[in-house]
Amino acid sequence: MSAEIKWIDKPHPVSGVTNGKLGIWLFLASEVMLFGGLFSALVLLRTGADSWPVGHELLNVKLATINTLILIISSVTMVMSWASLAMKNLSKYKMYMAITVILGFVFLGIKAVEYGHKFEHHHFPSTSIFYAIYFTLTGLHAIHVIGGIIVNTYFLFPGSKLWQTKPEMFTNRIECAGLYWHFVDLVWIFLFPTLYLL
Amino acid sequence: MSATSPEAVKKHVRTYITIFIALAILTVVTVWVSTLDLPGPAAIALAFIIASIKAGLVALFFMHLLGERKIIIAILALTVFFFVVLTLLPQTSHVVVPIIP
Amino acid sequence: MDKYYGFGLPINISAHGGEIDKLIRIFHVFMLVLFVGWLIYFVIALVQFRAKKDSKALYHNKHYKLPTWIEVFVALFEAFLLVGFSFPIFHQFRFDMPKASESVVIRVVAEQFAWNIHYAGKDGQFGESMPKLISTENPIGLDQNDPAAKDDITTINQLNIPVNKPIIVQLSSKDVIHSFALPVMRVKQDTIPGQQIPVTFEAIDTGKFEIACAQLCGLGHYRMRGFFNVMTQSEFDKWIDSQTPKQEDASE
Amino acid sequence: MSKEHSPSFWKKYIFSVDHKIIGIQYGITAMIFLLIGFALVSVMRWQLAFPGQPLPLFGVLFGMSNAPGGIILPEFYNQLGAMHGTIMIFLGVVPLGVGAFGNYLVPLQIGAPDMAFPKLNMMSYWVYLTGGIVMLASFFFPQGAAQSGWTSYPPLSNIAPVGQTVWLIGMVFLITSSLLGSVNFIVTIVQLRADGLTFSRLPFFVWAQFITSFLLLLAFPPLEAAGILQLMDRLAGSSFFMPSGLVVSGEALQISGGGNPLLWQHLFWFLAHPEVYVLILPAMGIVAEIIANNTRKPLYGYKNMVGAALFLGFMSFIVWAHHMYLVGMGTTMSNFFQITTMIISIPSVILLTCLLLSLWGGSIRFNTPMCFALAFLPMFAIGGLTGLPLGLTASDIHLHDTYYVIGHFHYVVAPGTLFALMAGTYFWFPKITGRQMSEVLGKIHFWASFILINIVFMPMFSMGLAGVSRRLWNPTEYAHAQPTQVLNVVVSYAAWGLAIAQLPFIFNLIWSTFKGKQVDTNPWKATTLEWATPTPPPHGNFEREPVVLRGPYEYSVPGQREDYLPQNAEQ
Repeated sequence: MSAEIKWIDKPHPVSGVTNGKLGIWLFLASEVMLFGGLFSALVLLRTGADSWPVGHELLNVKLATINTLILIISSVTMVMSWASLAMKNLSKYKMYMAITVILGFVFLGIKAVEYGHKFEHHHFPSTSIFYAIYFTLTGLHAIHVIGGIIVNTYFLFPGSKLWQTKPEMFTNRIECAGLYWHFVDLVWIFLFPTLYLL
Repeated sequence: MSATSPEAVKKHVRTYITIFIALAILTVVTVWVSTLDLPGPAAIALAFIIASIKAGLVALFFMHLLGERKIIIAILALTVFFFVVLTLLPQTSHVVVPIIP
Repeated sequence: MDKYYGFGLPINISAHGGEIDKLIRIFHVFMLVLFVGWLIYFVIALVQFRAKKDSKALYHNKHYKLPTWIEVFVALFEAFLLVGFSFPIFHQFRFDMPKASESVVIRVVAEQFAWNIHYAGKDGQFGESMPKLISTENPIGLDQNDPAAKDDITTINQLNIPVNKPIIVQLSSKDVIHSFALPVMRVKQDTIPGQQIPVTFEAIDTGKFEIACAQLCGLGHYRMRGFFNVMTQSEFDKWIDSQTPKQEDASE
Repeated sequence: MSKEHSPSFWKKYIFSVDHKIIGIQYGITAMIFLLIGFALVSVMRWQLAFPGQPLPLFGVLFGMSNAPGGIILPEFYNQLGAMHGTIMIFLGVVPLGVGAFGNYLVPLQIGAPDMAFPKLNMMSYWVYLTGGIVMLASFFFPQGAAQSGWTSYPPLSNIAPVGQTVWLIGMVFLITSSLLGSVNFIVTIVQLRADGLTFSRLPFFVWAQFITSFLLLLAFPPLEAAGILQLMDRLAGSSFFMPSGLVVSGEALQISGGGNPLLWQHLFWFLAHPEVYVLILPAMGIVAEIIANNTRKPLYGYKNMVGAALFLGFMSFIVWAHHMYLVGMGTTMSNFFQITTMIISIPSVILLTCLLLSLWGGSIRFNTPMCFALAFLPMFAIGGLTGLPLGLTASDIHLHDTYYVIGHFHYVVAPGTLFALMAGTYFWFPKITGRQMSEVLGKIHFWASFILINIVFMPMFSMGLAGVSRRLWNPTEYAHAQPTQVLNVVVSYAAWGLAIAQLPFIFNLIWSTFKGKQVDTNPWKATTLEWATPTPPPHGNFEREPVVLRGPYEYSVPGQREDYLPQNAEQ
């Protein structure tokens, strides 16, 4: 009775991207500004403070390095899951996506251990500005990781039925979920040195 | 770029592995650099450069920004510009107290 | 009282306030001229081109040169006001500090709903004040056993200054952001807790005026009115003497 | 997505994914919030005109804690002030301008069947409504709603009662809703334009929504970051905005200190300045459409207007600190922001001049939407011009935080944006309902509102010059505010009159929906695509995919029988 919304599965002839990809990139642009706001807060508080504790004395750099590697590996398995879909291999896709989700949980686990150590030593956001901005930044990042895990798990189980009906549309969706996941890893790549190493 | 032919994707897989190795090495390097306790600004600059390289690798290869369409690059360029404006915001906020002779 | 205040700018008794008034007046003349000009065109266009029985609208209308020239003139005039008036006046307002020795330095600590005013007293030295000493009798936390604090004078909402003498007010706040405003002196400066910001002015006329709070600071924002009296130098000295706490053992 | 079976009432009207139903939902909700905001300020006007005297009739409704015996307490007055600002901007004007008009018209004007992500569109409405309910609920929390102004500067907002936390949570909802909405708009405008509808043939209204969406997308997240920081301050006891050594009413605060109150101001104004351009750009879009249609001629300098609007959107990100000239920043910073503020006034002048020149050589029809659109021009001129003395630091010293500022931004928002939104309602009402709103009631509403709104806001400039600070519960405490107190009384009566002047509009809106004069699908003889759909447009909008052959404002084309040539009409 009426025209369907186009360019959901095929890229737009002029702009060359599907609706979903343009949408996810715009959403990531707003996320860049969100973390940009918090980074500028960190820079302002740090330059304004007369004394700023040295990162690696207060925070556990070993755990954080492991966490960085975990997120990088999960980025790789994420892109591999997309690549195996491009090679029309659903079972490989499921394997890689499962690893990505598991690595996400491992990351959260390590984060929980780190937070546990802090709370035991009575280091709360209220103890000092450094801990406050540490908890806020890593906390918000962790919430984004949780969001990513939920989306990936959806695509691992119920979402993959779409593969039977519209494989190409499903591949695009996985690519968008991948873009989000890589962005979450990218934010951590900046978070890790600014909080832990400097 | 989404559904490219399987052979091309095989080639991609090799690049993903090399990129992963590069990222892992850079992580270790950035941690090692922090143990050298260089003077403040140098440490910050170096850490920022390494982080930018890692971020660039993830963005260009994993997020397929290499060879991405013009509109996505335009949006990202606009966002990066305003991100820089946002990070320069702290410089504007320091209260400047005049010296009384 | 009403000869000071009216519907327009209040009386100006500040040495440098005149330039600010001049800028505000130039702006309003400029705005009036532009607005009336636009309005005249607007009315003419509406009357001349209202829809009549057979009126046909123009499809192609040539690019009108005049409006572009007006826009260029407006931009240039704004640039002139910016560089000619605003840069120098604001720099003078914030950074042209007189010599501390030749001026009266006063500390003003804003708090929720009053102005604490702290004079250095005869010795010209401010006593130490620490947040932890703050109590109801000692609102700015003056350290009593600090020798410099012996002759310091603290008042609430009572700012007395001598006329024709540069004044430096060191502004800070105990709790939230207030804004120290002297409408008749064309002075306004936010008081940021955790910061001490000096502001300078010089009165050229005596009289009883008021301090206003210009930034929302809670439920008592409306009643943060302080008294601002400009006296002759002799009256000011007499007032300082009367306020200096009597020394039992006139040691110095 | 056409459905075989007819969708249930719930699916069709309440949880609908059709951009038109969502547009109407946004419109009705936003207009109700505008009424609520207006009611709040009517109560404030009583206190400003007759300080300390009990408010007759309604006074007792507010309860003992807010207005004992009808006398409005200062803290309740601050709640009214803060919530008036928040409701009018975040729950009234933006959702009406972007949510209602944008959602309803953008897909129609670009020839698309719906928005790119219909479910996301529905979600952004319901997240907006949740935010609105949370904001209203904040009144009923102990010690009432947020009371540190719509700008809620810390440390005052950090030590405010629990209503401030509820305000922050409400804001997070509203920001998320606007963010999702802007993603939807940009993708729709870029991807779903009909064939032949290049960017240079796009109606100016769609351009305005496109730029507004970018402003929302990139400027809102820093405020969300600031909101998260303030929530951490209030709930987790951190002190991002609390410097050390704070003593509040006698005792020192037990906080770690080391924070900086200016951080909030910077992040807040980094959003709030693009936000004020989000308030004005949709209004400019609506006025441009109506002026082109009712002068029966193409807009003057369409390309200049689009260029000026793009430049305005870009510059709006680097002017924010002109709201903070007096926090003690140095001259390097204040000079930079003065220069960018002067530069940003140029595109506004260009836009206004192009709209004014579009009248020259036209054949102007004075129907109600055109009256409102024409009134927008001088009113926006006053609003823009009075921004100049506030934009320069020297004159801002005296005028900062006075009623001059209140007069300035209300002239831009009230007779500016709200008049344009009213014009839009009269103009597109026939497309939404197939009936026309009554011209007689429209003219009554226009002339009453136009005269009264000027009596409300013009005196504020005189009070501002006299140095009367804003947000005062009782201005008569100050000697310099005594002479202008009579103006407060005049303004209050005019404000209540303005409230009554809206009744014909409300009646007209409701009555005409059912009993208005039936009209065909293109009563105003307009050229843009939304008039090419049947009235009211069905789900999926167009029977045949429209093909655009020419620009948006082809009026009085020489050699044509009719004086208008729709964008998709084959010759």
